[in-house]
Amino acid sequence: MIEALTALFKILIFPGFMFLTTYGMLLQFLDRKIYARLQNRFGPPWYQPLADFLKLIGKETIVPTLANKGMFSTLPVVSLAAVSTAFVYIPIYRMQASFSFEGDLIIVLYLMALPSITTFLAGWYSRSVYATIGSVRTLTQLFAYEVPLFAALLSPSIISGSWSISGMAEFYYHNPTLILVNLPSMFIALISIQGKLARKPFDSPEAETEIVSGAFVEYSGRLLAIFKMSVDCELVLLISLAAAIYIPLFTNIIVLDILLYFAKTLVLLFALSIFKAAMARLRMDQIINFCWKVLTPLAMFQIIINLIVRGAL
Amino acid sequence: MKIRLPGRILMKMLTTLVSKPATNTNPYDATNIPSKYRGRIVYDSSTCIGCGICMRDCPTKSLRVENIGTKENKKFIMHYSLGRCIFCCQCVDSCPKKSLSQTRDFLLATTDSSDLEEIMR
Amino acid sequence: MSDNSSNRIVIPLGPQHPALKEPGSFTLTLEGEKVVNAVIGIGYNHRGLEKALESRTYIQNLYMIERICGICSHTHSVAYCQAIEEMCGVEIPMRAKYIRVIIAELERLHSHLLWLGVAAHEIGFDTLFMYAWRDREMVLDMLAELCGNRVNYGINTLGGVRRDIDDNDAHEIKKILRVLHNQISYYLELATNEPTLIARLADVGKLNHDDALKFGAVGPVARAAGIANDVRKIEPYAAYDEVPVNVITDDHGDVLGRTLVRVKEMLESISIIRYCLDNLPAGEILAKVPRKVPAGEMISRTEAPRGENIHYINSDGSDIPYRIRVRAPSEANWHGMKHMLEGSFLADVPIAIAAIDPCYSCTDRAIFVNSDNGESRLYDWKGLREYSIKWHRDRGLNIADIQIPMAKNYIQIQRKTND
Amino acid sequence: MGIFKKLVSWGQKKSPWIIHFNAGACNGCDIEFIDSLTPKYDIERIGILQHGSPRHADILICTGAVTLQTRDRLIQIYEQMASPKYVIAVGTCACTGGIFNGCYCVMGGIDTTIPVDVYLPGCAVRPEAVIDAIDKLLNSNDKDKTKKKAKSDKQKEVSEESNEEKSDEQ
Ligand code: SF4
Ligand code: SF4
Ligand code: SF4
Ligand code: SF4
Ligand code: SF4
Ligand code: SF4
Ligand code: SF4
Ligand code: SF4
Repeated sequence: MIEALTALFKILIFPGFMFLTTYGMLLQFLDRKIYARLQNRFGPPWYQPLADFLKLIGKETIVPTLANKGMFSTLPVVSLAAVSTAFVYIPIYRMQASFSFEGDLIIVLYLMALPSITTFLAGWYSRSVYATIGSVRTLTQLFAYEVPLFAALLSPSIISGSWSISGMAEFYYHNPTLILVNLPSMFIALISIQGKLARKPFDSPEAETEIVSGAFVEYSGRLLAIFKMSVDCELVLLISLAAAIYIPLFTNIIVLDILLYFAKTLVLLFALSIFKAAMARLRMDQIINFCWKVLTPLAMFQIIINLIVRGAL
Repeated sequence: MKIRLPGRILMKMLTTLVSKPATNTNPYDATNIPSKYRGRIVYDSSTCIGCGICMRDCPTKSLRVENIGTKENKKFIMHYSLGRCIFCCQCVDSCPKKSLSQTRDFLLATTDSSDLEEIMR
Repeated sequence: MSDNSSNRIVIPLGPQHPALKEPGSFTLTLEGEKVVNAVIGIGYNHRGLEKALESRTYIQNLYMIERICGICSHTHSVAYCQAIEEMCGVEIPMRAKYIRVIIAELERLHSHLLWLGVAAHEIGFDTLFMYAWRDREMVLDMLAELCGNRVNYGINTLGGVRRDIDDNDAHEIKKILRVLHNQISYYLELATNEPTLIARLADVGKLNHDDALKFGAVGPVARAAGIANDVRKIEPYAAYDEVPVNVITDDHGDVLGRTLVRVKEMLESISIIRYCLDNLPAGEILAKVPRKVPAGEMISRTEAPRGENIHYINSDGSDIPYRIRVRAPSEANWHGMKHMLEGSFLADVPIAIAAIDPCYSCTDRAIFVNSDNGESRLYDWKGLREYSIKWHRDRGLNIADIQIPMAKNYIQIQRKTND
Repeated sequence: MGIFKKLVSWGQKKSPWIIHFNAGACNGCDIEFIDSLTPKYDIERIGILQHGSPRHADILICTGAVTLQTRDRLIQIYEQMASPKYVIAVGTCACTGGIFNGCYCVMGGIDTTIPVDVYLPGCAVRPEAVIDAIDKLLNSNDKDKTKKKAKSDKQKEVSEESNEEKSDEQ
């Protein structure tokens, strides 16, 4: 009974859904604030994401007459659900995640693909030209970054010999020098994360100046709020994943570990924000070229290195 | 060809990150409104002679001077359409008696469209 | 992206679209991400301005002309004022001419910075957009300090300018210009070195030298294609005959070239303003111009930030113009637009459109008058028409048999002026 | 008012997303409005974001005298917006038609076409004034707004009548 209750607590409150969404909002705020400050602006106040969310909840939700009603309104929920499910497998305040089993990394990677696919479907079922182009671009981009992202996230597991995120974290905690071997793949992962979240310079799928806001063009009110929420949560998920795999620093004191977790994710967020502000948007063909011709070979190279290191151990 | 790394703007960004934002957090501060700013027009009925030059030169026909007194004892009021005036201040330049003058009022937003027409005395 | 040609999507861009701050509509036929056909629809901003000008006095028109467009308002009012001053035979004071040049160059600065920001925004480089517009604030503040308002300055009037520049202003301006100079040099360096910028700008919206001539491009679009065409140089107006002006050209012929031309022109503008402030002649700023303009007609040209701006004014001797015709720069550049768009990527469309710095406020049909001899300022209607016919015939288009109806009283005036 | 409603209305006050439409302006007001997004004025500071899709926006910032060509599009955008939605007429043109009032293809102010909540005269308006207008809109209480709505609806009817007359003349 108590076990079931703690499990429920873990899933719903901490480090589950509640924590995920709250932290997602906080990160969205920080991201916007840093972005604004990099541009010499003042930036939004701290409660901004919350206000946006509440406002969208209170707004009218329009379903376009041409759109497929069922799909249109379930997709945001699916997206959010996928992200929060995946989050359960990620170690937050200690090496061991709330739930883990051998091979959960693969599950998480697949769950992570779901939001992109829901975005694609959302755009597709909106039946609007901009949304259609946006969704096609989302899918194209998915094929571009998914391979380097997978390769980059899987290569550390070659050395650790464990396919579970918690297992990897534990392994690297005990062998801190081996983290350095993974630095290039961390870099690749960060770039792919940028692509996954459709942030600059890979924001072609929602390029405001070309296709308004891509797949979400027709969304409004509550449904848009859930979609926005799931994008925020995806950011938390990806950053936490990267932090767990590439920066496995733990102290085994829960409070300190939680603080450490915040520090790690904030550093990564900062890197991502700078990345977002420093570049112009790439064209779709340029993105594909870059991902296939630069990122993928690099990731493959990393895998080879890791195999060699593994052999030497 | 030389390989150029992206992110040239990085240094600039980092310096702006630590410096103060350019944002003016008190935009209603009237001190940054230039002294020559052309805002809402004000009217002084005591000097007006009712010649109507302002009406003739106003490009938007926002002014209408009216005599509410008698023929001998003239008293003028000015109907002014704030909603049509384009703040060019041609009327200020044209008025021979300097009865019209410009102010630095520019926060003119209103939720009531009847505010857009006013009578200046 | 498939190459399936049956997979064509037609997308409308505009009239309301985040990339376009003004209404204009582009119907693009896409094959995958490539544009195979572009149909341009303009006229959303048609307010019937030229018609309205015919029912207002010259003084009222001054402000209407300025509001053809808020971005190059000064260039329009200069063109208008100098045409009328010349028709009235009034020579305006030198100081007024210098002030007009200063404001014109400040306007060029603000307009090019605006363009730089918008272009950066179109390619998703928001940081550069923010920086460029932040620096543009300085220029606007200078303009506000000199004229009163940030846009629609209202500084020109018939016979001169309405506000003077005192030593204090001049000193302040020079101080700001120093900061601005550093910033703009930085942008120049950025535009020539930042690879993501170059990747998005180079080879986009190409318009080579011959095409630029064929489509009658003007301003930075033409200069980026290697055509050294600048009214300030070939037909100096206001004080430009005394002020040294260097015409900037570039041979890229693409958006990158246009960017470079604009950024370099900003540096040039700064030195022009400095020169003017240092050599500002003393004296009056206003000459008297009669309310009624003598019958006749006049063409006046100015170099707007976006290129050559032509005003044609026809007076019948009253205080209301008989006809005013404006051929604004953006209009001339529209002709090449379709050519630039077709075959490009959808992602490149906004920047290709933005690269001519399009504005719809003044866009309209026109007759393009290109005088290379540099002196023929006055064309009478007949001459203009003959020129136009010849010009078109040279290019294989015979419009001689199109009769242009002339109003009766117009012919009378014509006689009067010809006598 | 329940706590939830209170929260939502707080959100509405703190997070107005805007969409901008040029219905035939001279660009003057448009560039000044866009200026308010940039570092010096930075309206994101008070939670305002510009959005491209009418579906996402709460406030329609509309500039310019409505020309015959943009009129349908203006109505379309207004209808696409999810309620609650507000309209701010930015600039003299948008309030009454300003200098273009009476031109043959100009309708007049925005309120000839769609209901307007806040009028902001100015030619061109300063970015500060735009911020002030949004401020006034958010702080005018809701009763006020409905009253204004009804009023401008009435105006709309009247102007539609006069338009019909106009088109008859043409
Ligand atoms: S400022 Fe211009 S528009 Fe306004 S009343 Fe005076 S002349 Fe008319
Ligand atoms: S021009 Fe001056 S004096 Fe004449 S009516 Fe107008 S305000 Fe009065
Ligand atoms: S100028 Fe010609 S094409 Fe343009 S709106 Fe007027 S009638 Fe139409
Ligand atoms: S210049 Fe433009 S706005 Fe003016 S009348 Fe011609 S088309 Fe209309
Ligand atoms: S070219 Fe553009 S900026 Fe210049 S007057 Fe025309 S619309 Fe305005
Ligand atoms: S009038 Fe002449 S310049 Fe104008 S569009 Fe026609 S052919 Fe071209
Ligand atoms: S003759 Fe030409 S300008 Fe006149 S109404 Fe017909 S199309 Fe328009
Ligand atoms: S109010 Fe003035 S500045 Fe604004 S759009 Fe109209 S004419 Fe232009």
